[in-house]
Amino acid sequence: MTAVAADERVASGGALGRVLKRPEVGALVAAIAVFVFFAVATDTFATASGASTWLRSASTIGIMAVAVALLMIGGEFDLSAGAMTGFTGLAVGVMTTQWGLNIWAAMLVSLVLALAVGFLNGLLVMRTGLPSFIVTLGTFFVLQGIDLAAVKAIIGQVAIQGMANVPFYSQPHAVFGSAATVAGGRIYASVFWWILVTAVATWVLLKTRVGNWIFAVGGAQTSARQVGVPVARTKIGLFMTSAGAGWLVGMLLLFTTSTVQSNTGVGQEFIYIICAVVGGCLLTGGYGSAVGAALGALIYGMTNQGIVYAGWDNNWLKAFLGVMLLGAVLLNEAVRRRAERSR
Amino acid sequence: MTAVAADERVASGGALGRVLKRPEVGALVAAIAVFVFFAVATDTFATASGASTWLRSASTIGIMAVAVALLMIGGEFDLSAGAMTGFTGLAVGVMTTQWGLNIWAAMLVSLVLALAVGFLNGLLVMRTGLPSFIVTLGTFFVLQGIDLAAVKAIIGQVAIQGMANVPFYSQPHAVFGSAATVAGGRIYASVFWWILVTAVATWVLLKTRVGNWIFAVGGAQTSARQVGVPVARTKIGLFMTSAGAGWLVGMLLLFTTSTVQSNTGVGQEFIYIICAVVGGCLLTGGYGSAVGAALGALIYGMTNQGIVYAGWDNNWLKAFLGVMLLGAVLLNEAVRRRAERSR
Amino acid sequence: MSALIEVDGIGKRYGNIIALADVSTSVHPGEVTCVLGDNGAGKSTFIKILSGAHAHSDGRLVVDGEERHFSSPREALNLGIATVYQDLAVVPLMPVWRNFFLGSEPTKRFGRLDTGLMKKTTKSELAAMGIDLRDVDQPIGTLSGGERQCVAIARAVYFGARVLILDEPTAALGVKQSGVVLRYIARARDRGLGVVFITHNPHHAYPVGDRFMLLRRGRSMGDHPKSEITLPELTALMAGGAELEALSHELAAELGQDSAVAQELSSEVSELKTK
Amino acid sequence: MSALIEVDGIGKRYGNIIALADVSTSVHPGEVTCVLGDNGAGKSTFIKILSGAHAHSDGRLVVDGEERHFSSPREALNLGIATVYQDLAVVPLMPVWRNFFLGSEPTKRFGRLDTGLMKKTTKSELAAMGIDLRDVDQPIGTLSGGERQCVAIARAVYFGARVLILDEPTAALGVKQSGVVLRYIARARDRGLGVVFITHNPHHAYPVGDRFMLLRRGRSMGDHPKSEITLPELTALMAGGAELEALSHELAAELGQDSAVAQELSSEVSELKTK
Amino acid sequence: GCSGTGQEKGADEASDLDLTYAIVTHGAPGDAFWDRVKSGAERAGKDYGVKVEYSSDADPAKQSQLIDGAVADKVDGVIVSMANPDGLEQSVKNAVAAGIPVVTINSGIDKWKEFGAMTHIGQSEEIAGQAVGSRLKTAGWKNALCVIQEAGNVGLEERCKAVTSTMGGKVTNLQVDGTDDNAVQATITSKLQADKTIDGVLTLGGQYAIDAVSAVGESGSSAKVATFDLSADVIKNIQDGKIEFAVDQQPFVQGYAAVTALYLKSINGNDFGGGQPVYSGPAFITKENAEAVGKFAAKGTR
Ligand SMILES: Nc1ncnc2c1ncn2[C@@H]1O[C@H](COP(=O)(O)OP(=O)(O)OP(=O)(O)O)[C@@H](O)[C@H]1O
Ligand SMILES: Nc1ncnc2c1ncn2[C@@H]1O[C@H](COP(=O)(O)OP(=O)(O)OP(=O)(O)O)[C@@H](O)[C@H]1O
Ligand SMILES: [Mg+2]
Ligand SMILES: [Mg+2]
Repeated sequence: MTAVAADERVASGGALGRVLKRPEVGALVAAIAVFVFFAVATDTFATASGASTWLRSASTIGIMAVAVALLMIGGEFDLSAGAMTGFTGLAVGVMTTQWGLNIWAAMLVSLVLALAVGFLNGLLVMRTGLPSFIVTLGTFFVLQGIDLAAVKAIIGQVAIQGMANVPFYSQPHAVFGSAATVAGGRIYASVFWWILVTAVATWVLLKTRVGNWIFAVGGAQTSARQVGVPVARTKIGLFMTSAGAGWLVGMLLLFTTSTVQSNTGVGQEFIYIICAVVGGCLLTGGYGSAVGAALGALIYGMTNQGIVYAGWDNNWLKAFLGVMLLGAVLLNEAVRRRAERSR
Repeated sequence: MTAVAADERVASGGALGRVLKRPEVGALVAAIAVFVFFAVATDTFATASGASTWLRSASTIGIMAVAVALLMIGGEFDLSAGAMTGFTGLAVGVMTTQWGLNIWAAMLVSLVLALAVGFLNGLLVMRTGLPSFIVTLGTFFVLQGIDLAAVKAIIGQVAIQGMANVPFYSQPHAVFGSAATVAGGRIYASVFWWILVTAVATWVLLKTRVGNWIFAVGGAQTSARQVGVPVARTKIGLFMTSAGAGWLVGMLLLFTTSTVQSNTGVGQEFIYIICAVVGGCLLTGGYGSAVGAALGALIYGMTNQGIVYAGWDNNWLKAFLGVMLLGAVLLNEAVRRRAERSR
Repeated sequence: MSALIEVDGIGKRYGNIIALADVSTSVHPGEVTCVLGDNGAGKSTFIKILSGAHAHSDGRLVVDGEERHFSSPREALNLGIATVYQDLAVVPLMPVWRNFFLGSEPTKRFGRLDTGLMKKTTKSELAAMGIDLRDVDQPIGTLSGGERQCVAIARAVYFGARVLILDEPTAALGVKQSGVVLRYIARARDRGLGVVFITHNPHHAYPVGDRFMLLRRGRSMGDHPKSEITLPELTALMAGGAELEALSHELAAELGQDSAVAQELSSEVSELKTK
Repeated sequence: MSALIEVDGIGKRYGNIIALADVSTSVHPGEVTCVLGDNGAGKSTFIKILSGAHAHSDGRLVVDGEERHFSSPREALNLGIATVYQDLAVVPLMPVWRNFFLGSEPTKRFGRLDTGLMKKTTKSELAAMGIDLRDVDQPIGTLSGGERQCVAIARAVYFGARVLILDEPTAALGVKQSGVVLRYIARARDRGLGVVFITHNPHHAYPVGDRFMLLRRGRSMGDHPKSEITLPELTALMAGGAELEALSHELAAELGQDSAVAQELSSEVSELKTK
Repeated sequence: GCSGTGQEKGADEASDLDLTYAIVTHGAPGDAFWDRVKSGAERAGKDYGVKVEYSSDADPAKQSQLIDGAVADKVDGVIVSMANPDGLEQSVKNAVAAGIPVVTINSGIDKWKEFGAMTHIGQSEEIAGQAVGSRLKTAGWKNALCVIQEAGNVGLEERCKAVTSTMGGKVTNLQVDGTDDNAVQATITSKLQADKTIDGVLTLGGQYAIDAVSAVGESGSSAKVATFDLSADVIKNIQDGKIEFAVDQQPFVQGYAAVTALYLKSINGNDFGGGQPVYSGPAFITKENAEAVGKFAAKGTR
């Protein structure tokens, strides 16, 4: 006897139940709640120009959050992800403004550097068996030191200057730094990149073999190894992905603001992790979604800007943020539990 | 047939092997290596007055690292631990300098507040099933907001001033802020507190029922529950312990330097975790030691101060720190593996 | 004697999955209640309710005449109900002796653990089961499957006060250890404990059992005292008569008529038919 | 026919613990090699070496005439060696169908997973084992112990190319499912696969096995072809004759002479003695 | 290190004395302002042939440990920025007691004398802020934003407070995440959108002025921008009229002059400043004089 739709051991359910079971459902509800809250509480938040700012601030964080979420699903952390965004931008800045390298060539070199660091992270984690939390913390410190000391030694100051005067600047600027006007609001290139990255990551996670491996290495590494999943390759690939995302964000920052500084991205690594967790990723690995992480970043971006729109005392920013974060995650959890009960 | 000492299935080993298997062995070797390195590389490091400074800088971090290690062994994180040190100090500062409360009473109120926050952390984690990483991050933000906004609103600036003029200041100062001269170097009270906390934590972990429970709830929470371990009580107790340690460190900071600022302790939470991990704690819980965490803090303190003594360019500080950290952990791991092989 | 535990129409859902529905039976002192059933029939779910690991969704659970709704295994333990879980409930990274006493650690003055007693007891209790450990300080995660099983059983037997629940205790065990466990069950029964014994092996269940409850797809297929059921009947009931017959033919064809399993099955089927 | 796998004096240490020492045997195509032994005897350790999960510390492992030192299960899989581990090697949070195909996912154009095929195959392969899942989208961690066991077996059988290794596959299974697994083993053998079958149950091992290797405290107690050994001998060897006899007496005293286990044990002991 | 303070030796060659000075500030690593203080100190060290060891920590407890460490190292002079004087009191006094000359820079103008320092060089956040405030008042700002790029930073908070005290109008502090320029721009934009009456944005670091200029453009506000600290991009924006003015606190001077003071003490026993504090700034850079400082800004020394 094969199980048919009407198995007496299944109480009820259906397509809706299946949707409600996805890890990102809670984050979606929380995002809507935050949106509605600020849309009602402030005048500007829900306008096109308002949306433009919170979308923008969510976008770069969102890209990183998605990459970090993949890594977290794969059971690892990357604390060097934040510093990487500064590192790649600074590398391009130094190579073009100081050494006169062609801007596209500089971007390529920067990408190669980033991927090399990612590869090294992965290799160290897999070879030594040390927790990635520690290994990437080491890389983070080293990158931070390079960002500061090497850049200072080369250009004499701690921020890239005169980027806009570099030959062919307008070409990558068009790709990474431009903005399109949609319904009266300026939508930056980073927002489109964010959507693209989220879509690709979702597809890889759910529809490809590699996605299956990512869930497996994060959920039960030994078991995955035993059934023949190439654990090391998968994890190293994930570290390289997060480094690559760091490069992308570095370029977006560099060409949107035409500068990066030594401390760019320092401390952001935890915001990425927070966004991923708010979006339903398990810290222990093996569970989560890219869309969820993107929604987590959206919640973060909306909260951050919404507080400004609401004109609340800015010194309380962090406190509001904390309460909002807790609120969002609690709502998230409540929705997920409910969904599981009534699946 | 019962197993006797000479079981043919056991290759070799003995008391030494048993010692070498402890989680803190690697950290001990790494600490010695760091000490020897700086003692050779610099003149001042190994003098009494040199040791006095790195012991002091290790001590407050060490107290927190031990408390955080207990919590990590119990399978949870406390990201509010750093902000808690500032919060408790500021609370005492505000209550005494602004509201004229008796200094001991203020300290008591501050302790109660800290324990209440710890209790709340634990309760939220156990009740909602949310990861402690997120819950305590929320508390962290809220505390940070209070430290900044509330303090600024009350005293008009972001640092406590004039603490030394508070009546009876000298009493708690003697307990928390004084220094004894040992062999020509000033040993601060915080160092003695650090040793005390480490000793008590070690005893609790290894020799009491509660210690058994801590390992169990971190190693396999469901299993622990099934055999009747009071999981919620154990974990809430651990959160309160780390909050209590935050209070102790807050007092040590306040009475050693006679001031605390709004941003005191912010960002330190990860250093505590790093020290615990360097000391052999597993991020996933269920394994680690208090002595290891204390040694981790010692390594951190020695490295931080040693780099200054060595006169290396301050801009590279972070890079050196990163390399040192990685080196220490690699050495740690190598020792542990070796110990396990030749157990 | 009155029942230690009485369950009445009990049920359990996980989300919209109904793992158990409308099951009734009772556990009496000095009696062994065997729970049998196919894989996924709901046996573990059933005993998890008795031991407080999961709360039931429907029905009534009565312990010592009082209706209960356990919210933690501690509550069941306090009522003297000790359990061996199928997934063993051990903490892999902890040494064997710490695992053995977990949750019920003996202490000396000042709350100090009585580690000497703990190690000695662990060693001797395991030796009594025929498990001769090299080192009780070994993390329990490094023990073999059967060794871990034995630790879990020894622990429950040691602490079992009035009710002993065992979920497939003999599955991972060799002939000798299985014999030892059956002996333990018999002894516990003789000491007046109520025992709930879950197994797939009717040959293990029948000699020690006093009543047999059969589960099938989450529902009870009947609760029989030993006097009303024979071993072959029990076996046949477990696997389902017709399916069993077909299987025995197939096996005979594939493994040869002399195959022990095929013979066993066919003999049981034929006995069932003659009834 | 030449051996698929040959092991010669193989050994494995964990730290200073010698889990396995000096074991030799061979796996031939179309033959079932049974590995038997007490709990903690080193059976799982032995097959973990064959399947590449652990590298051996001593001795030689020869596959297809070439000496190997596996550093990952992938290498063994690539040589056509599929394994069912005692701890099942599943990823609890992943759906059943993803677990089934993990590591060998079928894809369509552009590397897209063929999810339709995957779900269908999972469902039908499990149904063939008599496991009727409600939903292959359920996380495998929510299945019962036996259901999970069946997924692991079905997977290995489905992907098993030349050698199939099973570590106590029938331990958690009911009578019916055990029969199905034995049938699978017989079929795999008939298709020319080499099978390594680990079990505690000599009644399961004897009908399908061609040769029997006995492990005891990490050492081989002999490697017997079926022609040289009888079922009672096998059983007695497993548990150790003298100890078995003592146990059968004790059980008879405690459970009554009619106890099946006691009978079984005593009959085996007596058979052993008459030899 | 080197023992002895060299006071009694008269005007010797520094290389003979092998002098080492420690400079311990509360600046965050990579902060543009403190980077220039460091550059100034190091340049002075090079010019005079003495060794300068720079270290910093924003936490007063850690800063005091660094000072204790320098004293243990027996340096020949200590330069300290006292953002939180209470926290450093003990350490500074210890240094003085050990016979090590101490110069305070930047902040701590009220306390240096009490703690026994030789002199104070600089310009406290308060003085700079007040000067900016009155300048903004003249420029007619009524409702200004003061952008703080690091939460809880004592110096930044004080600057905004001092600006408020002299500007007259309304000053709102706005916290931004200084490590994410994208967010900085977005947050300033949001604020400008939310409050259309804001007529000026004051940033506390050159980098953030560039962000503010973009934000003003994006939000369609007509707010003016002014900033603390210089950079090549800031100069360019001043020349383009996008930034009203920049306040150059002349951090380079603070570092350079402090080392000079210690050097003079070491080689010649001089008491730089004669028991009075020495001011290092501020200087205002506007369209008129931007050209002249442009090349120094590009080098990262102004
Ligand atoms: N990682 C390890 N570290 C230390 N000892 C180990 C480890 N794994 C297994 N052992 C020991 O090696 C011995 C053999 O274990 P193994 O799992 O091979 O036994 P087994 O024959 O499979 O037993 P069972 O029938 O109970 O599954 C056991 O005594 C066990 O304690
Ligand atoms: N947490 C859960 N969520 C969803 N379904 C579950 C969960 N736990 C168990 N189930 C389902 O409930 C049914 C009964 O499971 P249970 O573990 O009680 O079976 P069992 O009789 O013990 O089987 P076995 O003999 O294989 O151990 C199974 O079909 C299983 O898939
Ligand atoms: Mg079960
Ligand atoms: Mg085994």
